[in-house]
Amino acid sequence: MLQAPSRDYSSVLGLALEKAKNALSSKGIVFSVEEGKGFYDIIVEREYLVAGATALKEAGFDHVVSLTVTDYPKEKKFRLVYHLTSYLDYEIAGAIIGLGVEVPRSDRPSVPSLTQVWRSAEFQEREVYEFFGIEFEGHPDLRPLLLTPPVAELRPLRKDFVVREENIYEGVPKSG
Amino acid sequence: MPPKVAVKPLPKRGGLLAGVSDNLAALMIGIKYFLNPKRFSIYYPKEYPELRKGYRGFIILNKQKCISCAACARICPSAAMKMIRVPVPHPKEPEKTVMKQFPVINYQRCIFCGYCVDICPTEALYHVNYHDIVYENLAEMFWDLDTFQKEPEYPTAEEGIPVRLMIHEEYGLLKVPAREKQG
Amino acid sequence: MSVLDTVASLIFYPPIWQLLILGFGGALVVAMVAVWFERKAAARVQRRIGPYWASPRLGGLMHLMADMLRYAFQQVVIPRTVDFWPFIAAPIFGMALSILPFAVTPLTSNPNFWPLPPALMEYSLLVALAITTLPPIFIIVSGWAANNPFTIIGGVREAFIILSYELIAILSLFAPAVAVGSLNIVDIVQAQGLVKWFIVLNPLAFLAAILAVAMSTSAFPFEIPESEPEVVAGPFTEYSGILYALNMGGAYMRRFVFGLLISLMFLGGWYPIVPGEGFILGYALPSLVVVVKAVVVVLAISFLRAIYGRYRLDQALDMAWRLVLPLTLAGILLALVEAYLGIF
Amino acid sequence: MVEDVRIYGGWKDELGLKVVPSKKIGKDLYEVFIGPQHPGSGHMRITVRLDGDIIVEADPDIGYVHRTMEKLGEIRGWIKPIPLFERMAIHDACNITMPYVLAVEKLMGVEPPLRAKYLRSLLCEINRIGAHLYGFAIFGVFLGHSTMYMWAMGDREVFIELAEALTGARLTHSYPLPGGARRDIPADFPDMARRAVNYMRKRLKEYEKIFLNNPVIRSRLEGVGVISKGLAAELGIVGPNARASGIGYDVRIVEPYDAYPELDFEVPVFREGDALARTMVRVEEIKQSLRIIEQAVEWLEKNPREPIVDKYLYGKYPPLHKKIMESEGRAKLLPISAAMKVPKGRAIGRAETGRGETIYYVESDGGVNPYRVRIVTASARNAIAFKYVLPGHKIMDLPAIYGSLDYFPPESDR
Repeated sequence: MLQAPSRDYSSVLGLALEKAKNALSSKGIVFSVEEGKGFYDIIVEREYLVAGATALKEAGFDHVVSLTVTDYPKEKKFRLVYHLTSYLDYEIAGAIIGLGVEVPRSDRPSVPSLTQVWRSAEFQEREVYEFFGIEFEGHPDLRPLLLTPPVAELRPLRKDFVVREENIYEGVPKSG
Repeated sequence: MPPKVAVKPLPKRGGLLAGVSDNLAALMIGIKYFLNPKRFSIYYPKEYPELRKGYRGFIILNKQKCISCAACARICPSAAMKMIRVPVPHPKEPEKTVMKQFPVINYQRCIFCGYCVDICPTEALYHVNYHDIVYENLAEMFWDLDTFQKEPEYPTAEEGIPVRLMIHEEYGLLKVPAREKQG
Repeated sequence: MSVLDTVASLIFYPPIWQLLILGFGGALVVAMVAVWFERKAAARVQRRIGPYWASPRLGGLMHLMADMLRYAFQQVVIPRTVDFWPFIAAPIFGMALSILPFAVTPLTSNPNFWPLPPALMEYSLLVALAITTLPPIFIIVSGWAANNPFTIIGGVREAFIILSYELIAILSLFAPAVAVGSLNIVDIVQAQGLVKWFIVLNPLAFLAAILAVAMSTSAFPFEIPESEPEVVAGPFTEYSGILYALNMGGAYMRRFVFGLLISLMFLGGWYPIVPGEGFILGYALPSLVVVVKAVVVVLAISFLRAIYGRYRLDQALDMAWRLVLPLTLAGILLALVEAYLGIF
Repeated sequence: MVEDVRIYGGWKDELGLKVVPSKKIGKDLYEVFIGPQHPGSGHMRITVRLDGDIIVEADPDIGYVHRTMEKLGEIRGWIKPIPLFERMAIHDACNITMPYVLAVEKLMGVEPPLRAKYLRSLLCEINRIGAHLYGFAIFGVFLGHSTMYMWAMGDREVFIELAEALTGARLTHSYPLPGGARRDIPADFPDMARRAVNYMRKRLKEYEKIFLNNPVIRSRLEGVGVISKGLAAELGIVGPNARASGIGYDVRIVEPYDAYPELDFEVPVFREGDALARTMVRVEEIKQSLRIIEQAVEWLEKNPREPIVDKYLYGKYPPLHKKIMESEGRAKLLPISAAMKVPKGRAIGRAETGRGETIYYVESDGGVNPYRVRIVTASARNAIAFKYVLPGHKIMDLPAIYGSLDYFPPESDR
């Protein structure tokens, strides 16, 4: 249970990062840390993803806030980050730590699913699957969530899908 | 004083007595409002709400102030504004004309966010305080430069009585006539 | 005897008069007023205006007329998947049976104006109650015939509700009969006289009867079979046009019939008017009093819509068996005690 | 604290993720499609499989009002998406755009002045009350209580009127901007706000009588749709729904933004986790929001007016803009903001919207458009609850659970 007085967010974030680092290095996982504004991303190699997730869950990061995927067509990769935080661990509650992996960009990229670790990732993984076409191995129910299957085939959030916007005169009937 | 978490117990209600009294309380409050509804409905076309000054209604162009900077067209989130080139008299030599850019607006797309009014460096655009105008066809909603400079006719005002909704402690909103009756 | 006389005698032949003209026509008007009142009262409680623009001077009463006309001329869409004859027949039979109790309900003590010969009126309460239990069966039939998940769930819910309210309605309306010792409605009303109304003498049975009526006619908080958020319109989901109007009107008719019975059983019937001779004193005035009392009951039940939400099915059944049934039995016990004390 | 989850026809596992039915099921399940064209649930569908009257499987099918917010956010510059993002939760407009504005502020390194912060918090709380009242209204419809619907919708009008006086628009305020707010309060605003607060306090007592203490409504809510603390954390439930399960998590406490660190209010938490607790959390939150409005209005009235945009931006204002700011209290946009560039970086902005925590992940590559905007709204995270909470309940409990979760499809579908 969170208590008054309100705490300084950056110190909580620092504490959470330390905790996450300790949890990962105790399992012998290699990682690199990237700083964002208001959060840290811990990037691991693909084979460490499930082990790292289990370690972080044990360290108290109990749910996924956002499964953030960014497409970098120039570098030919997807950056896939599970942004995590904690409800039940008072010390680190609210601090956002990302557990990320870089996926090579291809037609059918795939990563191991973390739904078994965090149930809260289930719908977000389905969402990423339909928008980016990234397949999650071992996901219990991998179907498109928001889009219909033909639209999901277009992988709408990849950078090579370009939105065409109508101009100001479209929709204006010619005669008065 | 910083905010804090407060754990509260859920108010429990049970037993025959509470059941009877709660039923009666619900019935009484119903009957209270049945006798005095305290309603604030506006009988719209017969009455219409007169909106405050500063309401973000239709946007009108004051052509004299426009400096053709195109900021309004660029900030428009729904791409409803567009700059067109029209000939205007040359400022120094009246017999010559020069081409100048002015915005026009497509009200099919306008979302009344007011960004164009706020970005205009010379206050050439302004809001009027009404928005409920019906058009007979879509083409009319595309305003050309002449229409854009005139405040549109407001037929509701001709048919109805203006009223104003006042926030009231007892009634929530209270309908009051917006103006004193003439005569 | 001219044709006109024949027609007149046919119209004023008591069963026909009471069943078709007063029963159907009157009930239609009452249903209209009840719906109007329901909407208007709910609107007042909810701080809005309600029906208004169709006839601002009448407070929007014409809205209901317009609604009826709309239903009458709306296209009746019958899906291909339904069981055709039961689908068509159920609302018609339901409506017909809803108004049938009028045929056995005397509205005056003057035997000239009873709908049935006096010998047959001996068991009028029993017959009226027996008929009121029939229409819900056709709601279940319509739900089943429409062949749609929502209608079937709605129909099953209706079945559950019937099982619990039927007993309560019959027992609670029998309480006055027990006290008086007669199944003749006229006897019971006469026994009540000017002051000894059962609403005062036996409030328990009265409360149970009101609850049973609310349940049987799907009034709030027992509007469970047609519960909108889960089952759209319950058994009536697939209906449209006049058939839908018959279904929905049937509920109001039943409510009115029960209202008549309650007004006769508990509210002193035609008293304070003592029926005399002639059409005006012997029939028109007393029946008007009965109908007005019935309308008050119907409107009071309609008013609950503005106050209550909807019970869950199991909670409604729970309430019926655990709260209302004991209440009814207590009411009958009270009636027995009153009979023993010889109040009547 | 309610630990055992009441379900029919079987039992749930420890956390409540799986329903173990008591009798063998599988062949005679009854499938009912609730939605999308359905009076109870617009804009979404729940495929419910019934064993008799009991839900054994629920599959929420969302996305009927998906509007590609994330993709459109990538092509319209930095300011223009704000009116777009508002459309996710139209009655919660200031709250839902707040995290985006906070994230962009973090990237730009601008900080609004205190007065702008108070103004933004004021509108956020007005919006929060509006959102909760809207939730009550829909809840009333779900439970067949039309009076609650009309009352809540009518009283929401009072707060819409307040917001209109402040921003000039009833619902689509487009009020916060990176580095400030758009308008200062009009002169008669403090009085209006105080009257509205007093009125709402009286009305909440009447709500209690007709709705919250109404025996019929209470019996529908008590012990229904229980989400235990563990299950809430596992599913990542947010906002009032999590706070009803005993999780004291609120962004206004965890990562305070705007004027919230200076305001005196409580975050109400209940332990029961049932539909009634979720409803009561919202009632208590309305009370706290009223307190915040009072305090913010008092602060705004007491302190002298100052420019309501960031100092750096204000320094670039031409004289006409400064004059308008002083006379009308209206913040003008600089022409540069139509095509401004934001330094490279990644930022997460979050705020407590009416339905819970909303997160925007904004990535900039230093260009005129955001490189990536990831939006996770509260409803999007609560949607998973349908799948795991509904099984084991009667089908008549579905509206009570749906309504108490205060799920809003347009917000979830984005």
